[in-house]
Amino acid sequence: MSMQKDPASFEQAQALGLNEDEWGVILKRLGRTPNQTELGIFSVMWSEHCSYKSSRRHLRKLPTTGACVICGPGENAGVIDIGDGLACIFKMESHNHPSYIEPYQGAATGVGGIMRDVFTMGARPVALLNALRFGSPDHPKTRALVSGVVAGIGGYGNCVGVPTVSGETNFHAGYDGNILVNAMCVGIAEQDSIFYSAAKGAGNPVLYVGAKTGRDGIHGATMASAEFDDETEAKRPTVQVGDPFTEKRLIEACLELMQTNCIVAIQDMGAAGLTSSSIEMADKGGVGIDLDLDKVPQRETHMTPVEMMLSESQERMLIVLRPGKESEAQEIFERWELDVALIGKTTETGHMVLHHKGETVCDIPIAPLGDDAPNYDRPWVAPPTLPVINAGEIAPGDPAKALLSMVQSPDMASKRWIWEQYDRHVMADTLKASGGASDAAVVRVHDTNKALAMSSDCTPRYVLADPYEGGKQAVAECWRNLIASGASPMAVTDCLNFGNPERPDIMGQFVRAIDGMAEACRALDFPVVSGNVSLYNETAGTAIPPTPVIGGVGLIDDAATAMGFGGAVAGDTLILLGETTGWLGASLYLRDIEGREEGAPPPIDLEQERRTGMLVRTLIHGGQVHAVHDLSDGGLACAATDMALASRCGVHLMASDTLSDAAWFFGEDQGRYLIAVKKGAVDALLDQAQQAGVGAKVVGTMKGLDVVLGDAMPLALDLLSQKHENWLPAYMEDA
Amino acid sequence: MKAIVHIRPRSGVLDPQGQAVAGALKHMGFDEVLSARQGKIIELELGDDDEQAVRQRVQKMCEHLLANTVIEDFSISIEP
Amino acid sequence: MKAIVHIRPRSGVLDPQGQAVAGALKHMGFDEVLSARQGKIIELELGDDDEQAVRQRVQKMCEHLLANTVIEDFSISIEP
Amino acid sequence: MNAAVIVFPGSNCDRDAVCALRDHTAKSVHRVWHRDTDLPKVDLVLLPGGFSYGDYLRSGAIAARSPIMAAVQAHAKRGGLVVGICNGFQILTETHLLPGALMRNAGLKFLCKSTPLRIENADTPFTSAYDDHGETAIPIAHHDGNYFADEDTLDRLEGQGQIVFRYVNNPNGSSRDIAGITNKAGNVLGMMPHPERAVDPLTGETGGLAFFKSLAGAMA
Ligand SMILES: Nc1ncnc2c1ncn2[C@@H]1O[C@H](COP(=O)(O)OP(=O)(O)O)[C@@H](O)[C@H]1O
Ligand SMILES: [Mg+2]
Repeated sequence: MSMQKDPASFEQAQALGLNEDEWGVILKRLGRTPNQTELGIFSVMWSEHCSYKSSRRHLRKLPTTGACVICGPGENAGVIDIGDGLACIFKMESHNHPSYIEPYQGAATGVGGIMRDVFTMGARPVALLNALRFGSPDHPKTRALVSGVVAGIGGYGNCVGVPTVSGETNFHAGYDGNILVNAMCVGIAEQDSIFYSAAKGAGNPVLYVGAKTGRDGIHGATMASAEFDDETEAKRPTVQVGDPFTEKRLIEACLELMQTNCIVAIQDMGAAGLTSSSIEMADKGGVGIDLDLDKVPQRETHMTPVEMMLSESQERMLIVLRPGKESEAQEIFERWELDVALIGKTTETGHMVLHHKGETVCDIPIAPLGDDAPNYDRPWVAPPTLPVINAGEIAPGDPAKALLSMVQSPDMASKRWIWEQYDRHVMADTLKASGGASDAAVVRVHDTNKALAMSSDCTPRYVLADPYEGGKQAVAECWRNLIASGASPMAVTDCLNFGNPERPDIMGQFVRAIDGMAEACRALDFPVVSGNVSLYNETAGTAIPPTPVIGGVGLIDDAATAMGFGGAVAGDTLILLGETTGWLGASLYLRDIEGREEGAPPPIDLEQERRTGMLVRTLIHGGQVHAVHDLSDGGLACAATDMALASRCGVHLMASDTLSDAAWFFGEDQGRYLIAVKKGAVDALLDQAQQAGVGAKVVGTMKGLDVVLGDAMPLALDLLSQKHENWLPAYMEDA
Repeated sequence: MKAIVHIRPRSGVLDPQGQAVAGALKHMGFDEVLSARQGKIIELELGDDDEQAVRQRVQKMCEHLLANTVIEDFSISIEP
Repeated sequence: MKAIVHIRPRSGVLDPQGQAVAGALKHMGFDEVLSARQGKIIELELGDDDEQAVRQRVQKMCEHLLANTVIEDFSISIEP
Repeated sequence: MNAAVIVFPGSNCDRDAVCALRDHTAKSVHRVWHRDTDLPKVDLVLLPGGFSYGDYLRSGAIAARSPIMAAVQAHAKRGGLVVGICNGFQILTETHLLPGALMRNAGLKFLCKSTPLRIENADTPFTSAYDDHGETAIPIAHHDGNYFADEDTLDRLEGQGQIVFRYVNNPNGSSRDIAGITNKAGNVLGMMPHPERAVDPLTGETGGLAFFKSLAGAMA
């Protein structure tokens, strides 16, 4: 049989990242040596990216169920119930490595990929978010990476016509060699037309739609181990180029097809393209699948079976149809001028069988690909516990000087230069987006009074200092941001960016961060419904700071009640909710003003977090507050300054009689909110907080046109605004 | 002296622009169009007269700015 | 047969891309750059062998789609 | 009396335009596919924003050669109202229903922001509900909004009252701060800002309400 042509060797398997045990399992299951095509398929299916072999057992610790959950992890994206027969479908994913190699296309295709995960389930994408981590601004590559990544994200999302509503951007030398580009997509579907990937039933036609297949993004190792000949240069793996125009047509065509009764299962072709999409659909459906590779629309000539199976060409989908629906489906894609081809059918064999030029080039049982997939319990060591920094030991400084410096520090400076390149309003349902003076973006559910709030968060400083507390904090901050926008937090997706899991210290970060996330998700009733793991983010033995990004979604029943931090007016009293101890360990102040990246991060009392959040929600719903802002990087002073700038009104904050200025104004104790209330409402509100068991303290007043911290020099709003706005454009234009 | 830099997508790299152009031409009745690729031309006026040196410098400009060699090829021609 | 269409901004028309390229090159130390203009190249593969006819057809493609003569000039070269 | 919104592959503000027309002109709105060759009986044809054909080659160029455009041209010639917003404006210049061209923004970046506009001519079917020489604010979201025409054309536009909207703070390098123009007959308008995104206080600005109010009057 031709399957036995081109047998693979263990050395080739090794070159593709498989170890001796994994090779042994393949031999045993096949009862023979795999050929090159089969080896390629095993190698990608059992890669870290597809098999989650280092992370699977730990991810299981995350809570994934809850009253709102319709579909948790395991499908293309998570699905939650938002009432009225509607569902919200969302997920976050990384495109780190491709974005470092080719920032524009890497970031663009990251956005394209995450949108496909969402619309493949039947949702119309309604919002995009992006969480970006770049190296130090001084690193020679940083500027070009920022410029390319931002242009790529905008270039793709703007063209497809889905608003990019929020994100976060950090700079740190720890990302010099490995930037992080994480994209999140949120979509809305009718609950009775959600599509899954299980291709149940044999004899159903398999339809390929979208762009043609080229040699894009085929695993470098595969090509490196291929025979060397004159064509090697021409065949070398090519960077994936995104085509948002095709994506847009694919969205419209797929959503149109979903209105018919044609689809058994549908899946986008993401990592490992045709291989993983076909195997996952067959595996979940408990069937086999036969594909005729000659029918696959091809962009290039002389593609080999393994090249076609591993190609990561973008903007492609695989659909299993009900028999007899072939022409109805094909007509829709033809009208949208997309490539479409019937390339095979599901079978009863339980095998994946591939035909190419009259030969059978692959015949492997599907179940073992999943059942026998490696699942490692990698050794890990508990991260060291860092000392708690005593705020009293930090030299007193001028808080006004510190504030002025912090508002223009790379992490705190306005990211307007970025988000003005994103269409934030297309679809005409964006209530609050980047720059909209809200802790979460808010997007109305089309033609209803409801809205979804969404936010992405992680504080890598904290996670590096203490992965467990840092994991908790990422979840809690996301929850807090949703609360502050007036939403009821519903569920999260995550994107876990770490270094090499084969190093016990890195594995320790991973394990403990998940423990922390799991605890916070459980305590806050904030289940994880989808996510993505990106490991091996390291260069020359140096790993990135551990960065588990949390993307949360919440629901606002009446869009008109969405809250922000720009509504404070002169005369309002500022009340600080939550407990303040003046925690400076691992704070932005300690890093940016004192130049020290030290100490344990602030701990979180999740019970208290929940109580405080519920009180804030009650106050917002009761119409008792003009503005709400959670306290995060830079503490009280930075939150109050945000409020002042957004409200175009000065603020006077009182000093503390027990804490130093640094600790009081810049400490980063968790679980806190700053609220602006009418003067006459203060006493009642303080009582209400006391009854709810939440610390509350009057800390200042909105007035004038300066920000005043205790006895320090007043800082004019205009000056603060100018410094805050100028840093990034000045940095980017200094090419 | 004048240098003309011609930048085109590397072979094998997807060229959505070229595809769209070919599709549109066919729709307009230009059936003989088999395919199209779209590239860039950058014409530089240079205050330097030594062809040898100019070529070397423009090569550098291409590598450092004008072309994205991950996805593009370039060629240079010099005119007096 | 292959046709290469070269499209450039008309003289007198602002060329922000070309200006940006020249500015960036100067900033990078390529002081000899006096100016830059950025245009497009479209390479067409055509299933037709008569050079005369091809040239005429491509001229039409340019007028009807490939170039916007309000802001662009074009030139055509044919390769066998 | 009613309106048609043309949908090209890559249009992405078609739904926004349909909703704004429906909610703020009280007219019925048809969506018309770009491959169609006939328009339904309508008073107004709107070419929406987006990235028709990915904006490949030039913004609006390929869409301008779509089959429906012959019918749009005929409608314009008959004196019917035509509005092109953003990508629609680009398509109208590529179709030569409007003079000039829209080039890459001077800053070379896509720009999405609120822009203050001056109403230069309130005596048009598109602007009658605005104060003449008053100001409003409508957001832009484009990469190619830098309006170009030769000096003679620009002088003619000025002289004939064809400049309808001007930027107060030119964001993209447009000649003479032009944000929107009409044809000589005054029945075809192209503008880069998105009035359909500025009709609801919940989503931000309301500078587009008077635009749709004007249209409602013109179609009555
Ligand atoms: N990459 C980005 N894309 C879009 N918006 C961004 C990006 N980076 C930052 N922003 C926006 O800048 C503002 C400030 O961000 P951030 O400091 O992370 O907020 P917070 O600390 O309140 O969570 C937010 O409105 C956020 O959405
Ligand atoms: Mg916040």
